[in-house]
Amino acid sequence: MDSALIPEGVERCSFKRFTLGMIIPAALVIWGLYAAYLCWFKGLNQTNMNDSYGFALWIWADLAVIAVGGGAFFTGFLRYVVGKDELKNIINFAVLVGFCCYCSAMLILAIDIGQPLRGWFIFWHANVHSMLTEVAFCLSLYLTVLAIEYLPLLLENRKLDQVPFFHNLGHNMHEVMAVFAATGAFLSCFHQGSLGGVTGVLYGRPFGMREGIFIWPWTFFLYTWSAAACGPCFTMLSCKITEMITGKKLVKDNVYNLLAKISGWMLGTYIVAKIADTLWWAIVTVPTTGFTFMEFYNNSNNFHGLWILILEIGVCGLLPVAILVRKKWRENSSLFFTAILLAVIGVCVNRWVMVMQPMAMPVMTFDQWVLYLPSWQEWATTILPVAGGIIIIALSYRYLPVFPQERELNPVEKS
Amino acid sequence: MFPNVWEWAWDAGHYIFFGGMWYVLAILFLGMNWCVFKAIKDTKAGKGGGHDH
Amino acid sequence: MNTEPKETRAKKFGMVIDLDKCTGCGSCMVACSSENNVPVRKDESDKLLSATWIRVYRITNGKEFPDTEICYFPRPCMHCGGKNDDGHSPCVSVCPATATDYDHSTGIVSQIYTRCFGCRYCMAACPYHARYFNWWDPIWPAKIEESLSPDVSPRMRGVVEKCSFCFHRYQKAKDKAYIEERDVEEMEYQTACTQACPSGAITFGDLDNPDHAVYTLKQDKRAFRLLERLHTNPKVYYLSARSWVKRAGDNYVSSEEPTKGPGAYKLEGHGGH
Amino acid sequence: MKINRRHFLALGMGATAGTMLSPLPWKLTDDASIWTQNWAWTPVPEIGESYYAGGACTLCPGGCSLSVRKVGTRVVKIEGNEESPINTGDLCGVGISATQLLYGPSRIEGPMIRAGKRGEGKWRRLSWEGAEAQLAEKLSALSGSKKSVVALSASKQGSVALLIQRLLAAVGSDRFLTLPSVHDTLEAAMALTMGREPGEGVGFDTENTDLILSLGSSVAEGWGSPVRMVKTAAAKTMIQVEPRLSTTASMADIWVPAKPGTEGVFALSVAAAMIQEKLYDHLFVATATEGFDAFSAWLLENYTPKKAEAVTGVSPALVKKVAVAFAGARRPVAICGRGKGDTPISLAEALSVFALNALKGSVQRDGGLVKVGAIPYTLAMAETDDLGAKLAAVTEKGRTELLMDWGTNPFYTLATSQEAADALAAIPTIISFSPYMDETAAMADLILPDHTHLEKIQDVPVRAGLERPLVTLAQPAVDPVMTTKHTGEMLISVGKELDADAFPWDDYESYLEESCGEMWEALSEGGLWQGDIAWKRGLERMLGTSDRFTFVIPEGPVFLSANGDASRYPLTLVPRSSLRISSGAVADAPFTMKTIEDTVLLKGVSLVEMNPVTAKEAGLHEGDTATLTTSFGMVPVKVTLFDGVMPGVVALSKGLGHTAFDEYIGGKGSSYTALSGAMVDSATGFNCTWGARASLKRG
Repeated sequence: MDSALIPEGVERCSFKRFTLGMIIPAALVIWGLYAAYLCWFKGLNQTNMNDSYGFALWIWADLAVIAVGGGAFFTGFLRYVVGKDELKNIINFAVLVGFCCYCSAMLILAIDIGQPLRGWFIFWHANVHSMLTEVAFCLSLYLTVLAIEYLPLLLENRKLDQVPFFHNLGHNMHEVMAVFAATGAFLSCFHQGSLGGVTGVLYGRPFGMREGIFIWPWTFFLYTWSAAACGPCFTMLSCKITEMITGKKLVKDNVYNLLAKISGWMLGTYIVAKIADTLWWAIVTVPTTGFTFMEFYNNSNNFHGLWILILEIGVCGLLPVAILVRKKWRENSSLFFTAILLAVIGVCVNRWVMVMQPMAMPVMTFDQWVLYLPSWQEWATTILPVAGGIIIIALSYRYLPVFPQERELNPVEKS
Repeated sequence: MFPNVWEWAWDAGHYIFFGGMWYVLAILFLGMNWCVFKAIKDTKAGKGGGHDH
Repeated sequence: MNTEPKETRAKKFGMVIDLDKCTGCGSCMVACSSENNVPVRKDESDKLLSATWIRVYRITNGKEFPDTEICYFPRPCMHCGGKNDDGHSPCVSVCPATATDYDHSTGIVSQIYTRCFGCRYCMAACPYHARYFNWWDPIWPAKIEESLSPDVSPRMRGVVEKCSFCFHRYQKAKDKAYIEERDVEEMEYQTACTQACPSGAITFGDLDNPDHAVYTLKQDKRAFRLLERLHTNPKVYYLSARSWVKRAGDNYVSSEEPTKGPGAYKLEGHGGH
Repeated sequence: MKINRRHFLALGMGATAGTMLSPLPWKLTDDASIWTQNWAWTPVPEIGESYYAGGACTLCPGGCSLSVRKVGTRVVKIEGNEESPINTGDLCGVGISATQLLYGPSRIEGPMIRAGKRGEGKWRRLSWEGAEAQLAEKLSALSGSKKSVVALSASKQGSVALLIQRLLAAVGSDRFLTLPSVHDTLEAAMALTMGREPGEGVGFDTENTDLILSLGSSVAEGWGSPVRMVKTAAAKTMIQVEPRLSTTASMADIWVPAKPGTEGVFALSVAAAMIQEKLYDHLFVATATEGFDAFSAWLLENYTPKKAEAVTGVSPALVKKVAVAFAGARRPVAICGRGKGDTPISLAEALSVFALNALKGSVQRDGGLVKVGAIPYTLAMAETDDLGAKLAAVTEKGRTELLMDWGTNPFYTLATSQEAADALAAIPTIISFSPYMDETAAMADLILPDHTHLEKIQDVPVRAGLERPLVTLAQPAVDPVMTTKHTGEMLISVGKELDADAFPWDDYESYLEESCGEMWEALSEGGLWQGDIAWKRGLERMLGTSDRFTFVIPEGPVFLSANGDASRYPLTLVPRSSLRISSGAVADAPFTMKTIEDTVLLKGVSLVEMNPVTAKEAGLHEGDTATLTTSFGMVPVKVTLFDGVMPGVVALSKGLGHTAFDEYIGGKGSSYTALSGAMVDSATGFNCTWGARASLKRG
C-alpha cells in the first residue's frame, strides 16, 4: 500500500510486517512518553535522584548518546573536509543516526530539567563561563546542522523528489554540504569538548576535576577525541544491526574497513591520551586535593572497585584498538563486530564514570559514598528516545535511499 | 544572548562566545537561503522534476 | 589595607563557627528553616531528600570505646569566593542561566529561584552538598502557610535553593541605615542561625572589617576551612583546638600534616574556570 | 483551480513559516515561563506590618522567654527574647518550630465529644457551653469513690494548677498529679539534709560554677533549662558520667563511662576517695554540717573506689582523678538527673549527690547546690503527698474512674509498658485539655482544648534547677487559631457549677492578677519575675546560722538494678537524649523533625546505637533491621554502630514513636518510654527507670 513511497529499485518487506515490527518500539515510546508526562506534570520526585545525585542516569544517557552520535560529525568531516570519498556510502546513515542521537539528547534534557518551560533561559540569560551553556548552544546549533544534513536525504524520497522545487533544493544543498559539514564539525568539536568540560571544571569534585589548558580541562579534548573515535564505531554498529535485521548487505566492506581503520587509530591515540591523563591525574592532580588515587576505587560502598577502570581502558579500549588497527583482525567479521561493540561500550562506560562517580564520591571527609538506582520513570524516559530512534531509522530506511550501495549489492530481479 | 539582556557583559568571553554563535547562525542562515533561492530560480528555469543529475 | 571609606567599601560577609562550642542542638537548622520558609515533607528522615540550608553533621574521631569523641559540623552555604577569590565559585561558574551569582559588594552567592530552570549543575559542582533541589511542590499542611514569612519567597518545585546568609536581613538593615545615612552596624545584620545559636558558636560579620568579631576570629590559630585544598575559598571558617577535628576539615594523603590554616595552599596549574 | 495535495502542503508550510515569523511563539514561550514563576499552588505569603510580641515557651520546663515575630495578624517566626536572663535572645529548635504546632494539622479545632469507639478518631463537635456542661456532669455523676478522680497537670504550681487542684477538691479528690522529674527526688533529699518549706526547690548555680560533675545529666542536650545549659556546656569545665558518649560526654574534659544506672554509686566512690585522700572541705564539714562521722564510716565501709568498681566498672584511678579534679576546683558542683532530668532518681542517689556537694562545701553558695525559695503566689497550693504512689496508681487497673489531662499526655509519657498502656486505656472516663491531638486526646472521651502558649496569657512557673525562683508570662501573640478556650477560664466556669465558693473570680485574667500578687507588676511589664537567691538573703550564712547540712546515710539502694533475665535479655537498653527531639508531652514540629539525624530515625524507623563489638557478637551490621525487646514491649528498629556506646549497651532515642498527632510528626520511629518499664524506688515510690534489659534480634 505504501509502494509509491518506497525508493526505486530496492525491495522492502510488506507494510503489514513493517507495522508489526514497529509495535514493540512504539509501545516503548508510549511507555516512555507516559513516564515523561509524569516527570513533567508531577515533577522530578518521580525519579530516584536526590540532593547528592542531581546528575544521574539521564545526564549519562545524554553524554553517551552524544558521544556515540559523534559518528555523524566525524564521518562528515572525513567525507567533506578530508575528502574520503568512499564514505559517501555511509554518510547518509551516519547523519541519520547522529540526528536520532541528538534528538534524544534534546528530549532527555527537556525531561531532566526541573523547569522545562524555562529551559530557554539558558540562551536568554546565558552564562558564558558555564560549560553547559556552551553545550546547549553548540548542541542546538549542531542539531540544526544535522537537520540540514538530513533534509536532502528526506527530499530524495520518491514522492518528494517529483516536486521540482524540492529536487532543486536537495541538489543545491548537496553542493554546499561541505560548508555545513565543516560548520557541524566545528560545533561538534566544541560541544563534545564542553561535555567533557562539564565534569572537568568541577574543581570542587576531585574525581571529575582535570587540569587543562586555557579554560579547557583535558577532558574537553578527550571527549572530542573519544567521540570522534567511537562515534563512527556506533554508526558501523547500527549499520551492522540494520544489515542483520534487513538481512541485506547495505554497505560494502571497503567502506567499513576504511572507517574501522580510522576509528582504530583514533581510538588508539585516544587511549594513549586517556592513560596519560589518568596517570597525570592520579599522580599529580589528585594528591593536591588530599586524595589518593585508590580512594576513588576502594571506598566501602563502591562495589566495582578498580574493575571499572580496567573495563574502560583495557577491555573496551586497548582490545578494540588492537582489533581495529590490525588489518587481518578487523577483516574478520566477528572480531570486527566485537571491536566496534566494545568501543561503543567503552565510551559509554567512560561517560558513566565521569557522571556517576563524581556524584557518588564523597568529598567532605564525613560524607558518604551514595548509591543510586534509577526509578522506572528514569529508565522509561531513557529508553524512549532509543525506541524513537529505531522508529525513525526504520522509517528512513523504508522510504529513503539511505544506502547508495543497496541497489548494487541487492539487485532486484525484475518480474 | 542579545545585548539588551541585562546580564550582557561586554567582556572577551562574551565576544568570543556570542561572536562564534552569530557567525555559525549566519553561515547556516545564508547557506540555506542560497539553497532555497537558487532552487526557486532553478525551478522557474524549468529544471528538476525528472532525474537530471 | 583597604583605605576606602567604610560606607562604600565592598563587604565580605562570612561566618566563624566554633566547633568546640557547638553542641549540635539543631537550633540553627530550625531557625533557618523558619526564617527562610524551607519546605517540609511528611518524611524528613531521608537526608538525601530533606532540605536544610544549614545542616549539622556529626563526626567521630573513629577511635574505639572509650576513646571515642564526637564533634558537630554545622554546614551552611560556604559562599565560596572561588579560585583566587574572584567570584568564580564552583557553583556560580557553572550555572548556565546566571541564576546563581556572586555579589562582589557583599561576597554573597545569590540564588534566583525564578531564573533557575533546575539543571542541577550547581549541585554537582558543590562539594559541600549545600544546595537542595525542590523535588516536590512545597506543601504546608493545615494552616502552616500562615506562618510563612513574606521576606523570603517560597520556592516552586523544580528549582535549586540554598542558604543566602539571610540576605533579606541585610537588605532590611541596609534600607534602614540608608535612611539614617549611615553604614549597617555589625549587630544589625546577623543571620537567623547566628541569632538562634544557644552556645554562641556562630559568629557572623564582615570578614574584611577589623571592627567585626569575625575579622579577629578567622585569624585564630584554631581556624580552618572546609576543603581548603580545593581552592573553593569558603567564607565560613571553623574553629577547633582538637587536631582530629581540624584534620576532618580536609582530605590528606596519609603522611601529610593537617592544614596550616586558611589560605595556606597555593593555587597552581590551570584548567576549569 | 483544483486544490490538490501540493496546495495543502504549500499552505501548511506557509502557515508554519508565518506563525514562526510572527511574535506569537515567542510570546507564548515567554508567557509559559512567567506562568511557572507564578504557579498558583506555590504560596505567596501576605505582606503586612512586621513587629514583635512577647511570650513564654511551655514546651519544656526550661522557662525561655519569646519574641514572636508577626506580620499583620500572623505569627511568622519565634525567636528568643533578648531580655530573658535564661535564654538571652537564643532559643532551641523545638521552641522555634512552635509556629508549626500553632498552625499545624495536629491542632484540635474545638471542644469535641467521642462519637465512635475509643481511639477511633470519630468526634462530634460541641459548643463550649455544651462541653463545659458535659465536664461538670461527668464530675458530679461519679459513681465510685471520689478519690477515683485524677488530674494530671503540666505544672506543679501556678494559676491553672491551683484551679485544677480546687476542681479536684470540689469533687473530693486529692489526686492532683504532675509528671515526675528528678526535682521530686531532689526536693525529698533536700528535706532530709537541709530542711524544706512547701514550695521550696533545689537549684544548681551553674552560672557561677567552675566545674560541673554531671552524674548522667545531659547538660548539652536538654537537662534543666536547655538553652541556658547549652551555653554552660560550651563554656564550663565538665566531667560527665554515663555509659554512652553523649554530646555532653564528648564536650566534657573527662568522660567517665560508668555502667548504666551506677552514677550514684560512682558519686559515692568519689566522695569516699575525697575522704580517703583528705580532699574534702574540712572547714565547711566541721562548721556547717552534721552526721559526717557516721556517714564517712558508712562510706568507707561500702563505697571505696575499689569496692565500687565492681558495680560501676570505673577504675579506682579514674575515681581518684575525678575526686582530685572535683576537690581541686574552686566552686565545683555535682548535678544529677539522667538525661533531661525528666525521670526521678532514687532518693539514695540524690542523697549521695547532696553529700558529694557538701563534702566540697558546694552547698548554699555561689556555684553550688542551692535552696530555691518558694514562688510567692498569693493563693497557696497544697503539695501532693505520696506523689510516687499516686502516680503509680494511675497505671494500675481499676484505680481510676476519671482522668483529666492538662498538658502531660500520660498515654505517651506514663505508658512505660504495654501493661501500663492497657491500664490507662481501661480508665472509664478520659478528658483532655490538650490543644493538640496527642495520644491522650486521641483516647479521650471529651476534649476541651486549651489555647497554645502563643495564644494565651498565663503564668509559667519555672522548675528547671535554676538558682532562684522564676516565673515567665505566656502572652497571646495571636488570636486563637481554633475554637479553643483558656483552660483557666474553662476551669473557673466549670468550677462555679460544682463549688461556687472555691471559684469566686469573674474571669481568668482577674484571677491571674490576684494569684500572682506582688509578682504581677514585673510579669505584666516585662513578662518575667525573678526572686532573690534564697541563701543570700540576710546575714544567716555569714553568721553560720544558715540551714545546716546533715549527711544522711541512705536507706534504700543507691543503684537500682534492671529487671529481667540476663540470658534472655543480654543487653542493656538506655535512652539517648537530644535537644532536637522534644521528649515531653508534645511531639516535634515538622521543622524539628528535619533536624533529626539519620542515625536516629531513618524512613520512619528508629535506629538503635550499639558498639561494633557488641554488634559483631550479635551478628548484626550497620543498617540491619532488628527487633528490640524488653520485658515491657518490643519494637522494630534498625542498627547503627557507634564506638561511643559501652559494649553490651544499646541506646534508643527518647521522644520518638508518637502514635497520634499528624502524619508530619506522628508515626516516626519507636518510643523508648514504652520499653522502659518500671524501677520503683522504695523510699519515694517513684518510677526511677534508667533503662531495661533488652535483646536485639535480626529481623
